[in-house]
Amino acid sequence: MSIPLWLIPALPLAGFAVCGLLGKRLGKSFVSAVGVGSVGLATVAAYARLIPFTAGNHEPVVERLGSWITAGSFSVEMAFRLDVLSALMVSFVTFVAFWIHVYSIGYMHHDETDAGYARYFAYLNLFMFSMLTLVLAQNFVLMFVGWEGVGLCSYLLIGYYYEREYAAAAGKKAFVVNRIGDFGFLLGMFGLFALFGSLDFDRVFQAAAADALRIAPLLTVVCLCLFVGAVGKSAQVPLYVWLPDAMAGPTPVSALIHAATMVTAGVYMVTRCNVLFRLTPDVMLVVAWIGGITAIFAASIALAQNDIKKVLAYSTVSQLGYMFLACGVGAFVAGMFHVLTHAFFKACLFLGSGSVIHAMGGEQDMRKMGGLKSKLPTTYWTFLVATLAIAGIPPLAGFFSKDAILTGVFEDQKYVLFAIGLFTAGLTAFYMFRLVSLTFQRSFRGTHEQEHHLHESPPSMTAPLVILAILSAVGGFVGLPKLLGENANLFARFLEPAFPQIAFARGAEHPLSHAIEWLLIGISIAVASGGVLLAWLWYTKEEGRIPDRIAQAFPKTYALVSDKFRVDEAYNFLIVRPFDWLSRMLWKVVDVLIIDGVLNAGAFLVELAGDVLRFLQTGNVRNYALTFFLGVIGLMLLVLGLGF
Amino acid sequence: MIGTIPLSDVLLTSGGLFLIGLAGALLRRSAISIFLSIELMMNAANLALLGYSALWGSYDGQIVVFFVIAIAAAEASVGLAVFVALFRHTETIDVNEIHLLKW
Amino acid sequence: MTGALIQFSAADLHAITPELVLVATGCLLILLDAFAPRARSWFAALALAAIVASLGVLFWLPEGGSFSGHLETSPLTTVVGLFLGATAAVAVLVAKPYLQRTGEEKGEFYALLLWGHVGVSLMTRGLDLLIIFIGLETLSLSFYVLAAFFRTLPTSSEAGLKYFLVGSFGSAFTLYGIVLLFGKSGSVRVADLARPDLAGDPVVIFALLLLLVGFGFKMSLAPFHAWAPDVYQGMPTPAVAYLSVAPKGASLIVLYRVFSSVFQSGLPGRVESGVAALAILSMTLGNVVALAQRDIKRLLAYSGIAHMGYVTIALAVFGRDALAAVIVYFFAYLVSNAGAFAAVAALYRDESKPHAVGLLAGEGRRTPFPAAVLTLCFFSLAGIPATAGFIGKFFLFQAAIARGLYALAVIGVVNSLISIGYYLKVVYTLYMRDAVEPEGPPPLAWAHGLALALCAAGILGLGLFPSGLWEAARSAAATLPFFGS
Amino acid sequence: MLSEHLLSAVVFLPVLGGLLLLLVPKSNPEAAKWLAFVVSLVVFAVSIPLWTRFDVGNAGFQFQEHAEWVPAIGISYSLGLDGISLVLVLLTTLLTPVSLLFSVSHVEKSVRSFSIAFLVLETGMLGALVALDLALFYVFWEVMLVPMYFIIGIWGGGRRIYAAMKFFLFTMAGSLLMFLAILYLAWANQSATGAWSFALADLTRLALPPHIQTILFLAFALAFAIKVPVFPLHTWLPDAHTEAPTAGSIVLAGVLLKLGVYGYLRFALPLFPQTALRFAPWLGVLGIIGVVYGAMVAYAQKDMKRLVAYSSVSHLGLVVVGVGAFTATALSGAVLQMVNHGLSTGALFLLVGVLYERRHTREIAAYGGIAGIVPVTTALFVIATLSSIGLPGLNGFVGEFLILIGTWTSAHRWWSVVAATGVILSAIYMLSLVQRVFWNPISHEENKSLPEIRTSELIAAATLVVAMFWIGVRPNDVLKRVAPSLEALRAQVESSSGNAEVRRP
Repeated sequence: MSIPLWLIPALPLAGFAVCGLLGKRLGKSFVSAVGVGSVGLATVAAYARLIPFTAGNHEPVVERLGSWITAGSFSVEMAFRLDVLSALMVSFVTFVAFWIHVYSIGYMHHDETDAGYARYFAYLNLFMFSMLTLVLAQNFVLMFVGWEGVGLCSYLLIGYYYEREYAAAAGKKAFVVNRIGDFGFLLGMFGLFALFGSLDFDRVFQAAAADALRIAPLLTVVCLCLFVGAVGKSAQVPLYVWLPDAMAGPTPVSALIHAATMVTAGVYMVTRCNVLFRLTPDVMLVVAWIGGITAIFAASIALAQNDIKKVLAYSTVSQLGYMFLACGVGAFVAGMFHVLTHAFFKACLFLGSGSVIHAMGGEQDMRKMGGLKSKLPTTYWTFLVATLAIAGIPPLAGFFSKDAILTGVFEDQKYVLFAIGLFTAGLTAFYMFRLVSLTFQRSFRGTHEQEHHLHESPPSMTAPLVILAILSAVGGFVGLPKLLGENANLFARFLEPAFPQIAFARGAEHPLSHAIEWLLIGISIAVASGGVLLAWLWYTKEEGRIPDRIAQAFPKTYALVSDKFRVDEAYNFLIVRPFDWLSRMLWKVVDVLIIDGVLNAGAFLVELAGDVLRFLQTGNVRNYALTFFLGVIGLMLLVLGLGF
Repeated sequence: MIGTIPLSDVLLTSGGLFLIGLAGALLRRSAISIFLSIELMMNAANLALLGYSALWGSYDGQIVVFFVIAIAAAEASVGLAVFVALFRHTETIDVNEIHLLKW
Repeated sequence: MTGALIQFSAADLHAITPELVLVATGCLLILLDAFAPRARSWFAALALAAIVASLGVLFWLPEGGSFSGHLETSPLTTVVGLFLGATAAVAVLVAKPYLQRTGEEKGEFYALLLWGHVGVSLMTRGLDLLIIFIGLETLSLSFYVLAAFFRTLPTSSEAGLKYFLVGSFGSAFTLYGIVLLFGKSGSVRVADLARPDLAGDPVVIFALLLLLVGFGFKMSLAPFHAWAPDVYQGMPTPAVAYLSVAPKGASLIVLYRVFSSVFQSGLPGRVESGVAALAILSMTLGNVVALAQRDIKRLLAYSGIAHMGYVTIALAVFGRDALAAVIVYFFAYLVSNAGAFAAVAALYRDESKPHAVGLLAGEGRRTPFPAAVLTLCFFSLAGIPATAGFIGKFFLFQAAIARGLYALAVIGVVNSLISIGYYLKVVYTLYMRDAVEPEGPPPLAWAHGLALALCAAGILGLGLFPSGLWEAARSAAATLPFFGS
Repeated sequence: MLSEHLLSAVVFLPVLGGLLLLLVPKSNPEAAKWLAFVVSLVVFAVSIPLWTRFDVGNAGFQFQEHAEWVPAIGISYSLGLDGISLVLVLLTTLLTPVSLLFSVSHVEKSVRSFSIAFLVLETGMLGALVALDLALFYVFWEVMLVPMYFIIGIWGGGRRIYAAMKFFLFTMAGSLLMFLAILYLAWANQSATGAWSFALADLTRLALPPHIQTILFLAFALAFAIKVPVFPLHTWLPDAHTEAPTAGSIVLAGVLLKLGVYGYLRFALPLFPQTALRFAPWLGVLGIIGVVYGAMVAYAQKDMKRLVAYSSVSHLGLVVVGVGAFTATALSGAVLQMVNHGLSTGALFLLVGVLYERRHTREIAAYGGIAGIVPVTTALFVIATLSSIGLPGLNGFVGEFLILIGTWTSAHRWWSVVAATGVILSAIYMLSLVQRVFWNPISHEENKSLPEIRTSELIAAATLVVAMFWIGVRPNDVLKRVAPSLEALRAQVESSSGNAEVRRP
């Protein structure tokens, strides 16, 4: 109980302040020390709390720092919560983040000025602060602080190379799309407050569980709103468009924010609110389908991308789809499990790609790579491990989590979704090995000077790769399937407290027979290895001739896929341009023409009247006498004329 | 002996004179004749005054008449002076010609 | 009652010492001008002294009627006398350097000013239509001459001609009104009009309307306003400073005096609507046409027409508070309008040219003090709070609202919104445009400085501490017989 | 002595300072600048006790002062301060030195007059915020116009005369009818009780027939709506803000606009409770129109200042929504949001001013990619932007959130749905501004030599930024002072909107 929870996010915040204010003057080594050190300390602090917590009975711990906002009936506290969910998140967020920070030292070192370097680490620390706040929050509002905070950091880091218009635009796009999600999140919070008169997790969930029936219809709307938030943050259809562009940021950022941590915040939020979601089956269905669709949609796009980071980006989107699929069918544990394993192997993949790009001198196009296996051995092997993991080859981490998800889906009798998931698994295996093959195998296709200074990255970069590779290899064993004994799945046991029993809740009523489970495992292994094999055949053995032939056979389809189904163009045409046009109209027509027009016309008429009437003053005194006389007549008529 | 003339006649005459003067003041173009018409209007008033003071048998009206005559005289002198001053510049006292100040 | 005009006592003489002082000084100035031309530089001081002296005497006079009740000495006459005297004093202060500059510093100017001033004060003090008429004519005669004072300027002579012709035309109407009233009441005393049978008599109404026309003419109330712009433009500015303020106030007081004595039981609806019509016409026409003026003296003339429209609302309201409001309003108008003309006198160099507003461009920085006072005066005329003008409008509209004349009040404020248009035009010409005139205005003379300072002080003083004046005006208004209040 | 006349001191110190400035010779502009700045600092210092000695939890008026002004007609010089006015007074006394500090390095033309005008303006604003007598309030309310007219018209930009004129006429148009309404109220009180009075306390006791209430309410509402400004009466604002000198824009956006909402809360609501509640829906609808409309039009702007100006329309629209919703939460949010908007928009105008003073153009297209050249300015601008788009942790979020959630719990849930789109829209227009000005490649050579923010400017901006963080982290410091007064206001309105017995005036 020694270290207060608030300290865990506070440390990176301090790091942010120092790097941001002094970093420029004090130079890179200082910045690295502070930037990485603060996160290191945070990690230490976090584990200092986590270990006793895990050892003890997993009772949630809530530390309140007093009221934050109080106005009228509304009140919210500064309060942090350590329970199994937040413990899980904190554990891998701090860990992965620390190693990515270490990696960044090597990655950012030479190609950045002191100022840029300081800025980078400041942002990264600020991100850590926000992410940890998000995770440790005890109420929705504080969670939203972190939620928007990570959004901000992602904006800043995507736009880190601000002088590139593409990067700046991508940052803005990310923030705006996230804001659309946050709009939903806000409405969701309002709804919750209207329903339960509080936004404190415990209060809300207990109250919800208590009188489930009464609130069900309204709760559906609320949960939908919350899910919109998750969709935005976790890049699901239809709001996924920002994540591929987000690759404009430095690669470690993609690894940390756009693969391992931030993007999974949506899944975390849904899981955190599992009580609410379980009470609203319709929303669960929506979640499941959105997840499934995203998974297969993004995977199919990944098939035809040539930018190494783009492939990984779409694969991330697809994997996040998996997680939501899991949540949607009530297999929250599986979802969180995949969050964990995905954090390891996807971080590893991104860092690996970073190492490649680093070696290639900034080149990201896989068509210009190849044969790097020999030049970058460490990178290659770690990358291979992570790829096998994501492909779902046993006994690597990805296999277990993905299998758990598919089982969950099947258990829930969502057979169509199961099929989709299975197919996506195959696709994943295929496009990932396509990537490996194009990048590391076959012969080098780049320019000579590129080839000349190909070199393995410094240890500060390879060390994280190795560690993450190991984790992606063995990480899965914490969650062995039930087949191997009731208590084999430590992970599920650990998370149990997060999923209280609720009246009317729907769950796994009908456990599957072992036979079926074995069958499912078999199928998924088969599909995965099938994908791997096909990719190897087509790209390594046949040197990509077959795909080319396919592409030539269906040029339109191929173009469509490689153009990401032209979704951005569609949005641009349907939303962005009409918006521009409308706002210009409102300004030029309503403001200038109508409102000001009317007023100016009025003023002008008065002026005109003056300009006309002044000519009554002819200067001829006889007219004056005449007006005088007419005035008299008029007055007399008015007063005496009628009546009397 | 004025009593033998009914008041109404006096008033009608006075009113008639006033209107004639008014018409002159509005229609004539020479400043002098305009002023003369105005004098006529004033004297119409004087006539009415006399009639009324006869009616009330009080001298107030007649006293007023004397003042009015005096004032009219004063006005005449001032007016003519102004006309002369103006004539120096414009060589005319036709008010249609005089409109430096307007609009 | 016959012969009452003839026999009078020392007390009666004492009662008109204020006027006598002024008349005598006027004569003295004429003589000095003829026989001691070297003393000219002292004329202004002399005139000023006379005005102050007559004011002093006015304050010490015992209240009550004199000349067997043909001349009034009352809180009303005292307060109004103060208003008139102050106006005259400002006019003299403005005149001194102005005449020096134009080389026209003559005794006549001050003499005529003083005599005109006598006429005005007789108008306000007279309880007798004849005295009122004599006052009116004295005023007119002096100012016909003053209008044409610059014999070398055709514009000045033309102003004289126009003022003279339309003026005497107007007096004829006034006179006929008086005659009819005498015919109906058998007396020229205002008090004798207070007969129930008269109040409803159409002829009496007709006569009163003729008075309204005649004095409305002096107030430059539309549609009897046509003379004002031309005359203001051609007339020497100091004289305008007086003419544009004092006679207007006096005329409205006279109208109030006569109306209140005839209509003991309130203004008949038709008369009220007639007065209201004049008010509305005057406000609107004045403000709208003022927008189109390029010459600042004409602009001020039209603004004056508009202001007479506002204050005529108080005649339509017709009550004690309304009369008090009139008095306050005219004090405010004095400091604002006379101040404005004082500033104009100080800001323009050449009297032979029209006083184009454009010539003021950039004076805000080149001659800060007069420009600042002019701005202050204009804000006061526009009725911006913390200035005297606001206080005037405040009590005026308060009275209108209390009488339930909402339409008039609303039209009034809408008009003052329009008026801001042209007042601000001048203000931004002063401050927000760059100078066009190579040489600035003549150096500020101490007398101008004093006049401007007094007006500025008056504007702010009244604007911030109106209480005393309001009390005084209330008690003064009590002098006239009023129904109800 | 100062202790019991604290309010008067705060209100009139600026004007006294202005008089003091008259003694400074014209030839010495530096002295004038600094003296004015010092004076405003002193005013701020003197106003701090208002905050510290303010009796939290007391809903009534504090630091009250009362003196006869025009007893004959019941006008009194009575001042008082409650939570609502307290925060706005502090905002005013804070923003004035900030603006003057900025102007120190940027006003060249007739500096002394500028400083004097500014101090007079401060007195006008403070007076209007603490006046408890309608006549007195009206005086201060109008007095504000004059210095602001000159500030815009003399020290403003290209179309300054047009803008100044428009500003003056618009505001006047509104307040003149309010003037008549005030006179009517006083008279109604006189005929009902026999005593003249313009005191708010007396006039609220007045029970007027509904149709009269309606007319008077509309007169008041118009005046305040123009000041806020509520759509469609807002078109004076873009011109005034754009043409005004930076310091003018800061105070205009920071304080003057708030006086509209303040006047509505302080006068229109208590005086005409029934009508006010009846018209609240209209208010809310206009508010949400303002939120969306202002944001969209802001997005279309090519001129930095205009963009920020229209963002004010959007933000104040949100405040109006909060007032219309009239729940305790929404009201607290509205009041807090007024302060927030003052800080964030003030900072934005200040920083735009920083750029303008260096490049002498407000065209967005003339910038781009300057983040690397002026990093500090960029950082400050981004923080101000985030505060204005309501990023949690900064002040803007708290106000927005309270208004929206308070509105949601009111009778008009859908308002808050529509108004919440402002969250998206504000991000769109502000971030595209930031991108086009600070990010992107450098498109203009002259920007490469853009000098970085000056110390004086930095201090001015930093002050505001600190305040943003402070309110963002500890909003209760403000809220707890405001809440009781708002509660009292609501109680008053709710209760009196019930009774229908009418004393005919």
